Amino acid sequence: MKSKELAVDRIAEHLRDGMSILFGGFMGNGTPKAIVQAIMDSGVKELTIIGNDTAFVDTGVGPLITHDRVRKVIATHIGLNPETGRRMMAAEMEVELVPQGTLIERIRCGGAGLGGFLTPTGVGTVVEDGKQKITIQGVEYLLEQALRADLAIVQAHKADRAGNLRYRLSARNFNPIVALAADKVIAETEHLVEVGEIDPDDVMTPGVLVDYIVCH
Amino acid sequence: MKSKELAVDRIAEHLRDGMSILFGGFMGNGTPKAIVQAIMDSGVKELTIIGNDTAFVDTGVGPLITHDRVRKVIATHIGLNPETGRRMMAAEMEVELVPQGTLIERIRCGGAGLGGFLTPTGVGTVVEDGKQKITIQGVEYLLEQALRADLAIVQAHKADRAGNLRYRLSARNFNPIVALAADKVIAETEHLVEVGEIDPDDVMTPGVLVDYIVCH
Amino acid sequence: MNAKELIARRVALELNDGDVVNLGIGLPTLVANYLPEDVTITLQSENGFLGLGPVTEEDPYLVNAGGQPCGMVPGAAMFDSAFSFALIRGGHVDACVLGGLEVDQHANLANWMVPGKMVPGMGGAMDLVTGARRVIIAMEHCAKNGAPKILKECTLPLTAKGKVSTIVTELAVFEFEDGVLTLCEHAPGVDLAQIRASTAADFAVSPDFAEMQISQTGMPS
Amino acid sequence: MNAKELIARRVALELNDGDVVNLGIGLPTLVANYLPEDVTITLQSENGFLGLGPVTEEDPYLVNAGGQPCGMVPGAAMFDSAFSFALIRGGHVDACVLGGLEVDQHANLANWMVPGKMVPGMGGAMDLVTGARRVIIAMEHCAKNGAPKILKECTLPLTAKGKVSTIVTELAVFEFEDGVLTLCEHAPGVDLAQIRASTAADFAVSPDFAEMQISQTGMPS
Repeated sequence: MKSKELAVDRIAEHLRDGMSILFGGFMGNGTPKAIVQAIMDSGVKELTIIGNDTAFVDTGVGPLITHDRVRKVIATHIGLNPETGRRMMAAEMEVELVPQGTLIERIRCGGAGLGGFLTPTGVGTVVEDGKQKITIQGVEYLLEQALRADLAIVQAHKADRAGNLRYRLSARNFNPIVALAADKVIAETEHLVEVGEIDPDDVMTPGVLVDYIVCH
Repeated sequence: MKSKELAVDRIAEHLRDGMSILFGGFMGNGTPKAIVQAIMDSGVKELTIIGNDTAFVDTGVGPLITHDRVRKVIATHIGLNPETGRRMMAAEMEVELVPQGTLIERIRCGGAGLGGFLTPTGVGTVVEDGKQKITIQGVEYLLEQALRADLAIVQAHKADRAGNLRYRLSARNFNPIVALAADKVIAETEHLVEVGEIDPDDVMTPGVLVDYIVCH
Repeated sequence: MNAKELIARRVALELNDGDVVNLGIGLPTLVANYLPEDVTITLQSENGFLGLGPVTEEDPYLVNAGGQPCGMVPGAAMFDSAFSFALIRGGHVDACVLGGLEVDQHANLANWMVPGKMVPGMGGAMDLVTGARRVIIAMEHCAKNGAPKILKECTLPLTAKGKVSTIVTELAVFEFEDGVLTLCEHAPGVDLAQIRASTAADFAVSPDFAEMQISQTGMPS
Repeated sequence: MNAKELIARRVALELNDGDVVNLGIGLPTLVANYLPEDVTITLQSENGFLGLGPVTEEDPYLVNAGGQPCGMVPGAAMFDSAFSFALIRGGHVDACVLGGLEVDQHANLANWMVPGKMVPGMGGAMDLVTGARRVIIAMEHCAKNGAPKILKECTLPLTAKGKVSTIVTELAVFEFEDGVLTLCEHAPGVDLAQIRASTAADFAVSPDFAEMQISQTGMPS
């Protein structure tokens, strides 16, 4: 099988203007730094980025916002990156705010071949606007739809050469789910090991989901 | 906090006629033997049991069928336990057959506070009978509903005294999902260790989901 | 004792030994400091773990739901965000403690946005308020300008509809009993008239209306 | 060479290096024995893992989707059944190879029950046929009584509607090209007339209609 290792300066070959990118991370914790930097360096623009939050101005995916690479953000929280809020208010950038449990589940559905799911979250709030409501056994639910992207970028603590990944502590967060839901998956890792060095019970993302591994 | 350890002969206190029980295991692999034996010994009957399959006549949950403790089975496959098929054909026992991906996802929804989900599986087959069909972006899906039970029984390879669980190899299967979806969860384990001996990154079912631990 | 400490010490008595609890950022976080000695709770963090604890040694891989360095207790368990919200929505979190901008007599909560002004996003708040078994709102009784925050109807966009269980302020404790907002306790030195004057909502007064007890555990802040 | 080996050797050529493949019980399992030497595939097992391999040492914790002892290859990964079917439905399995009771010219498959006779349950078959990127049916061309199994319309309850990609039998290979059942290959020594006589479905004949090639790798069974 062909090698999955990808040099940082080859990441740009997988990027294009207007593409959608799912990213792992929570306030920058667990967001792949080298890949974000490569996206910055590549000059691509008009991106749609999808993940929990836009971190701080200078961490996580923050720089992509600050440097005007993003057309649309789908996230749960943007409060710690004032640039996101400013651009949203000025209508320079579109922001879709989604409850956190709903966003991660929409992504999981996109990766799991499901069309959507019924959640009680958001019923009776602005989140329900334009959505179908379905009542089951007396409980009202919103029908939320699956979400996918062209590319997912994830940060792993350890990876083997087959792409099996392990995350560490709270840096796991969105990473294993976004790795399911994109046409192409690029993982960044600090520790690249040989195939067989990660016990099968300890794999958190199976290598078959990972197209490329960037090691720094 | 009170201890979660439960002696095998105290399991019966948590059982009653007519209750529903979710079980882990795949053809008996990963089904908690001592708990099934305790259910047998307790004499409870009219059970609804929910899991992947009814194993073989004498393994997994097979004995519960053979010894007439079950009113209804919800499963994906019953072919290896001829007693299940015989009782179904003779209308002595109700059997609801569900595609495997749909069954595990229904249980996950039940445990995750979701009302249901949209799956393409079963469209155009007998599985769609009586179900709502919803089309999203040109794809037809069945709306499948959440499933829960009164009790879940799981088999763990290792447990700490707080109930954090690890499963081993293919014995994981339905176990982590059924542990989410019942009012009470009893786990059986071979290896009981002190709190802190399972690395936080290695926990597969967090202890807060587990009410009782049976160690044999 | 300032208002925040009073509120946190009162909320601490609402939690039971063994509870799984999610504490919001700010005032709710203080509650962990005042738990009675016979009460051990497990703190859940939305980003994906159980067993949140105070920072011991800083680890770049471990942050709380506010993105700040944190610690963990023995027996902690890590998972992904989908599992985290399966726990939250699925009723596996016994209580969440959150601040509020407004609560109304229909148990509605507004705490995530002020249109045109503050739009940080709802993060996990909507799921927490919808899914936790008990929703405890810990907030100062009135806004900085003195306006009541406990209203007949929320005016701000809702976080969730009809989900609040308990409101604890520096003046009073309210419970929703059979859906009716009910005043249960007054703070020391605060009388019913003062609570009525500061509350816009209609409410019943519990037959057991009494003075608020607070946790005596933990260092004064 | 018997029919089953011929079919398995032909199916082996359908798989590409790097593919994630789910092989059904029985004939499909044989395919793994005949993979060309430059093709490495990863086998998925419905109960919850990738990297299925032959039994090396028996481990009571490791069974295949038939409940039988199995082995695993280096780089294998274990997960729960919900994740397993997320992979299956989500298009992460490149191909599944399954037997069939009936296939019809609308790409429908029936392989899970015979009403009143065989009702084992669908297990993971409906999800596999719905979700795998390619569905390869590996079966003997006719039933034991000689009746065609490739039909105008399935008569048995369907496993999935319109999902079959390829049919490989000991007589022929068919593909669904733009939804049209198309005969692409004949087995050595088998002619078009013989295939027509054994097939009830209407089908087109590919302009590239040619003799079946089979994998020469692996020991004869």
